[in-house]
Amino acid sequence: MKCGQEPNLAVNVGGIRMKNPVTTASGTFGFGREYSSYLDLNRLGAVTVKGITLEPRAGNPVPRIVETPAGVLNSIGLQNPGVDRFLEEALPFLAAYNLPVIVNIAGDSVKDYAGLAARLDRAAGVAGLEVNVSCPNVKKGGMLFGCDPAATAEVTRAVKSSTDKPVIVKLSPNVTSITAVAEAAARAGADALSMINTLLGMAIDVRSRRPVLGNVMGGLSGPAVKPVAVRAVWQVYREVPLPIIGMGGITTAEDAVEFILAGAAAVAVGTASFINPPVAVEVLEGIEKYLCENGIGDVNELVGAAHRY
Amino acid sequence: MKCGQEPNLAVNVGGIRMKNPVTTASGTFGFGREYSSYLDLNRLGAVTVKGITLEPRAGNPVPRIVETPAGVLNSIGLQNPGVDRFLEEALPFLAAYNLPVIVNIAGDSVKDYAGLAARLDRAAGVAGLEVNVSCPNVKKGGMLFGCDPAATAEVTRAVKSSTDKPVIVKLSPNVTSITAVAEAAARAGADALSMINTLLGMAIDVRSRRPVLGNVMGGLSGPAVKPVAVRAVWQVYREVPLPIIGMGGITTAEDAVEFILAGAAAVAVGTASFINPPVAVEVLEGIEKYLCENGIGDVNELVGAAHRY
Amino acid sequence: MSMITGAIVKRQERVAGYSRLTLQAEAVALNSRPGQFLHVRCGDTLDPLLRRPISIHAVDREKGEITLLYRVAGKGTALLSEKKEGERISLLGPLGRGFSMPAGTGGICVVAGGIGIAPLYFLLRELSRRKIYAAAFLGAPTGRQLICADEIKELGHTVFPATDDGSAGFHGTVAELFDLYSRIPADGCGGGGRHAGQPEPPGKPPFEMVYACGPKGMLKEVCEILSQANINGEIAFEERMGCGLGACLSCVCKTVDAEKGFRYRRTCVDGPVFPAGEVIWD
Amino acid sequence: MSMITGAIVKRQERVAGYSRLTLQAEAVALNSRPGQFLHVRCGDTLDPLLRRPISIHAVDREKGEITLLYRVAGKGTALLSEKKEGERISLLGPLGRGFSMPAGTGGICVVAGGIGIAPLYFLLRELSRRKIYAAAFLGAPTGRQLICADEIKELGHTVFPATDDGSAGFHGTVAELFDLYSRIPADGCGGGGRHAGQPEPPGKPPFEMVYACGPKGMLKEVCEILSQANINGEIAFEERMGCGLGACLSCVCKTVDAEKGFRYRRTCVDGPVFPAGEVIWD
Ligand SMILES: Cc1cc2nc3c(=O)[nH]c(=O)nc-3n(C[C@H](O)[C@H](O)[C@H](O)COP(=O)(O)OP(=O)(O)OC[C@H]3O[C@@H](n4cnc5c(N)ncnc54)[C@H](O)[C@@H]3O)c2cc1C
Ligand SMILES: Cc1cc2nc3c(=O)[nH]c(=O)nc-3n(C[C@H](O)[C@H](O)[C@H](O)COP(=O)(O)OP(=O)(O)OC[C@H]3O[C@@H](n4cnc5c(N)ncnc54)[C@H](O)[C@@H]3O)c2cc1C
Ligand SMILES: Cc1cc2nc3c(=O)[nH]c(=O)nc-3n(C[C@H](O)[C@H](O)[C@H](O)COP(=O)(O)O)c2cc1C
Ligand SMILES: Cc1cc2nc3c(=O)[nH]c(=O)nc-3n(C[C@H](O)[C@H](O)[C@H](O)COP(=O)(O)O)c2cc1C
Ligand code: FES
Ligand code: FES
Repeated sequence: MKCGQEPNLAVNVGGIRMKNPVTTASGTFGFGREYSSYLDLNRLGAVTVKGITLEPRAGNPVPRIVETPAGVLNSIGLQNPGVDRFLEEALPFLAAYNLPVIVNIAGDSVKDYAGLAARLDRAAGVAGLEVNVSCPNVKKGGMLFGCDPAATAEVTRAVKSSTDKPVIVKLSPNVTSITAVAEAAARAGADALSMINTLLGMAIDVRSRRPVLGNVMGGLSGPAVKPVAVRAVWQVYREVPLPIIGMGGITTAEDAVEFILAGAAAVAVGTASFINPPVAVEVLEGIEKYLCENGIGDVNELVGAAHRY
Repeated sequence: MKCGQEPNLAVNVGGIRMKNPVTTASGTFGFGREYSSYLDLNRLGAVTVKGITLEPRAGNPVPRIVETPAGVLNSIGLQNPGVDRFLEEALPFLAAYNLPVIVNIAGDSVKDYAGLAARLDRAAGVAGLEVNVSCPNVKKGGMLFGCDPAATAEVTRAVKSSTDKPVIVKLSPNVTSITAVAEAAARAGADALSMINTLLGMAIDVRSRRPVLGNVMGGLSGPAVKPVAVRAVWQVYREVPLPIIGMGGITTAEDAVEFILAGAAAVAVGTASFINPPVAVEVLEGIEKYLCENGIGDVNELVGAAHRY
Repeated sequence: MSMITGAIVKRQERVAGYSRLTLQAEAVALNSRPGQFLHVRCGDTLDPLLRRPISIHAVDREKGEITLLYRVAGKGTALLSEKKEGERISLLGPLGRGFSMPAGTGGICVVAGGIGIAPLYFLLRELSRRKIYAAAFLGAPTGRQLICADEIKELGHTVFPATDDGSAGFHGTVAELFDLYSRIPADGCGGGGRHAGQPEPPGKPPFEMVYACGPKGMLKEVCEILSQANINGEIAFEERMGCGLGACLSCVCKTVDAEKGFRYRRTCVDGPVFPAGEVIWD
Repeated sequence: MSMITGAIVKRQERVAGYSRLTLQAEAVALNSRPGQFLHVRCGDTLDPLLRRPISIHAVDREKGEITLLYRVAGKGTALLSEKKEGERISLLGPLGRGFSMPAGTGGICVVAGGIGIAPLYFLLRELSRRKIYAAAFLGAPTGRQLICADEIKELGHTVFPATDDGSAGFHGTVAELFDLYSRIPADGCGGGGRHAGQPEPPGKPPFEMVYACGPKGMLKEVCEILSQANINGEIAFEERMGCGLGACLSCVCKTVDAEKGFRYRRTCVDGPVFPAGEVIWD
């Protein structure tokens, strides 16, 4: 590194103090433990764990994953042990580390989300909640909460009033206006936003002539979606004054810097961990190097810099 | 090929009779002439030309294109010679070939679209119009027509009432519900639908710290978007009884078959022509081979077959 | 489990449509057991994106070498097969649970469908190192594709081939052949030829353990045979994978669960080897 | 223009951070002119996706070979530089409009910034075939990166080097050096050394034509010098490309248009060589 002084990497994402801006994308990093022999978890700014529901979920039939050009379609179906077993079995392992744990929560109804928030509010070792609103609203015929600003606001309010912990609302890109949903979440009290969740996609097997995924449709992630994700961060940064955790296709530090320049205060590494398990730490080191080489003393200076050229 | 008899490849897309289901995606194949030394234009089912406006357009500042993982972002900005010079200078070249010409039209207002349709209605050698509704509605603060079912319907009605030629409405994937827009277009009288136009995206140059494209945001195309495009065709096929021209990331015959299985009556090859100029004919030959090897006598039997497994 | 890069030490051999690749990878050679796999980065760009799971086919602990045997199934394996001597490949592993080692108290059978022989060959090598000999049922479309048969014979095992076209061995599927064999009474012909110095004829009923790997349809049939005849077995299961580390829950296998009826277990860490009776086929 | 595959006939040479690649490609060797380019498929997968435009650096019409000289700028050129002898590469071309050939009635100058020498070297070879000799201004960050200088001297041209660090030749940019040179009066020192048998000192004012290629900033400066001094020039322009065939309108260059003020013209078919006075720099 060229610079003498080490740059400041610490960021504050809606009340979650992270020693650096790199976290993991929910569902791609398990509960942290799975990767703990491939990287030093203590290096991460935060760990964001797999989506949790009130009750355990079995998940979707296989196949649950299929590769697409520079991307991955998944339909895991929120397989998870439920919040109680998560707190008993998974969280204690992470408590041994010096890093904020962000718990991603999902539900079928506003009540579910509120119940999860209340349950997690009491949990020591949970730094914040990330609300996955890309879930079907069972009461509204399965329309995703996150595709409707009003439903997103309702979920956000319910979660906020059930916990004092910082609440991050995770936005879906499958909408006409992501800023409209972001504004609704902001008005409803969200402390931060994260984006993007996966793009709705599917693949068909030309030999069997049927959908590849057991669940027919799935969520697209990985490098293929990066341009859509950067655009989403860019658009929301202009309109909504909340910190953003940017994600979608980050595989290198350059990708992460792209998100930060677009307006992300922090970044999450997702699918890339499948290919290169220690990638989150490599991304962090690369961001630090970028700051040094460009004489930037504080990563916060870089946030949204592409809007100010 | 294993089969004795040659399979039927002819399809009828909303009144446009194509000798096979392969056309070109607007804007990726110029006016056909540019590719005429790389493939035999007569082999194509139809040629879809670059988007045309009433008046000539200069287009956007450079850079207009940037590669992304397995994809391309473009912001050409509808550079075109205007409908009059198109009819005088570009169309006559195609008249010498035995293939339907589909003209893609774009405008700033409903009146523009209607005017274009009226102008082209009189043009011999135009087999049909493809209405690019992914354009900002100048009257409505730049909201894209195609992001609003009502605006899409309005444009569709205006075009339909200005021409007797078949009208294809080209849908944008940047919406919460593509089926809602498709239904609106169908009710307004569209003869066929094509999808998908590009996904809204952007890229930032980490060295200059500014957006790469001169126009900041651009449209994502190429293999990266294929899962989103197949999903769009799948969803619309289930709800709307109109023939669909499927496109988005087709580079091989297998990709094309994927779209046909999802419900596309025809397919368009776009970005792939940049990499492999004769790809449209290769895709056609591959579809024929697939039909033969699988003992399918008529490509129309395959349309939507993945819904019936 | 670790992430390492292995250099190709031997030009790739093409074996009847399959490729065989030998890599320098001490850590894997020393620490892996039959049934485990590596998660292999086949290219260097974003296409293909994911790693591909490939079983460990053989190890040479002295030389620190490992061998993979794979079918060129798509773009990942196609790229892998173009790699040349000296090129380095990123590997995660050894991953997953391998086969349990038998005590040798009863007959041992190995049932391999096509490329399913890849992990089973490693098992057969370990068995013969322990002087345990098995009856190896190998299935292939044609005789030419019956790979590893000679090597397995050299190890002291008895090979029972089956081909779809009858061009070698039994005319039918390997599951059918194994089914017939499994019905032979304990004091019947026994099948496996006797080798000088071997205490017992190999793979003779009563069976201690049956190991199987191959396409899902074949595994299902084998599991049904085992369940009906009440024979212990282990199968190496394949499912599409993401992480390979137990984190993404892509690769699940439906298994029996007394309480909940069924439970999805991760092929990459809870498998790929599962007790035959635990897998639910639907 | 056609789509062909060319086999690499010579191991890639590394020249001061650049790569030089020789391919067997008769059709291109026979039909291309200086300033034209090839649209090159650098990989075989979907990443990188697009072709990359690379100028034709030299041709050997007898052997049917062509040479490319390129800077490893990113993943496309990095993949290209890993290709080995015998590997085949898909090429589109020759594409675009090349340089016009001078009559030799006045001084000829060539101004190259960095890798901008790639197409200009081909031009210099053609000029010396026609016994026309030029003053070649070559710019680079350091002397080590002054590529092709010796080859150009061998062709009979006179080389004027400029380096940013002053480690060779003029201490400054190549545009500055050319500026100074262009101000020398027609009867002044003339610059280019005289070669035995050459009728005229090369590149001496009054100038018939100045050819330039290099980074946009440098081209802009050269164009300004030419316009002020009223000298004819041609520049080889670079812009990001999609199709390379004139179809996608990605690669446009802003050019003067009497009627409309400006007009976007396609670098791939209307260029890459444009008359220096036609390009609008903003
Ligand atoms: C634990 C495990 C061990 C394996 N060991 C071996 C081995 O030793 N030798 C060997 O040849 N193959 C093995 N496989 C299968 C191998 O992983 C696939 O053939 C490979 O991933 C295909 O990759 P590709 O890019 O070449 O093909 P793709 O283009 O990805 O796909 C080609 C075809 O392979 C199928 N496929 C893709 N991924 C998988 C997968 N994970 N499992 C099963 N089928 C898949 C697809 O349905 C498709 O039809 C193993 C799989 C698992 C899960
Ligand atoms: C007509 C023409 C002729 C050219 N001839 C040569 C040549 O002879 N030798 C040579 O080394 N280079 C030449 N170039 C530039 C060359 O095309 C780019 O360096 C190359 O495309 C970079 O590809 P990459 O994948 O290695 O880098 P990328 O990862 O694509 O990009 C690396 C950097 O190169 C820049 N870049 C990308 N594409 C282009 C482009 N089309 N034009 C300019 N900059 C670009 C990007 O801004 C980026 O900073 C030419 C370009 C044109 C348009
Ligand atoms: C296998 C898999 C499982 C995921 N599970 C969840 C989840 O439980 N909750 C959630 O909010 N997002 C989930 N996501 C989405 C990611 O957190 C992330 O938003 C998305 O993958 C984009 O980032 P990437 O391209 O870096 O992977 C999942 C993604 C993948 C690939
Ligand atoms: C350079 C470029 C220009 C385009 N111009 C138009 C256009 O003028 N009108 C239009 O409707 N679509 C246009 N498109 C979108 C394509 O027609 C097509 O919908 C999209 O590229 C997806 O297909 P593909 O992935 O095969 O390229 C353009 C796409 C590209 C890449
Ligand atoms: S592949 Fe990710 S859990 Fe098994
Ligand atoms: S690159 Fe497509 S028009 Fe020039």
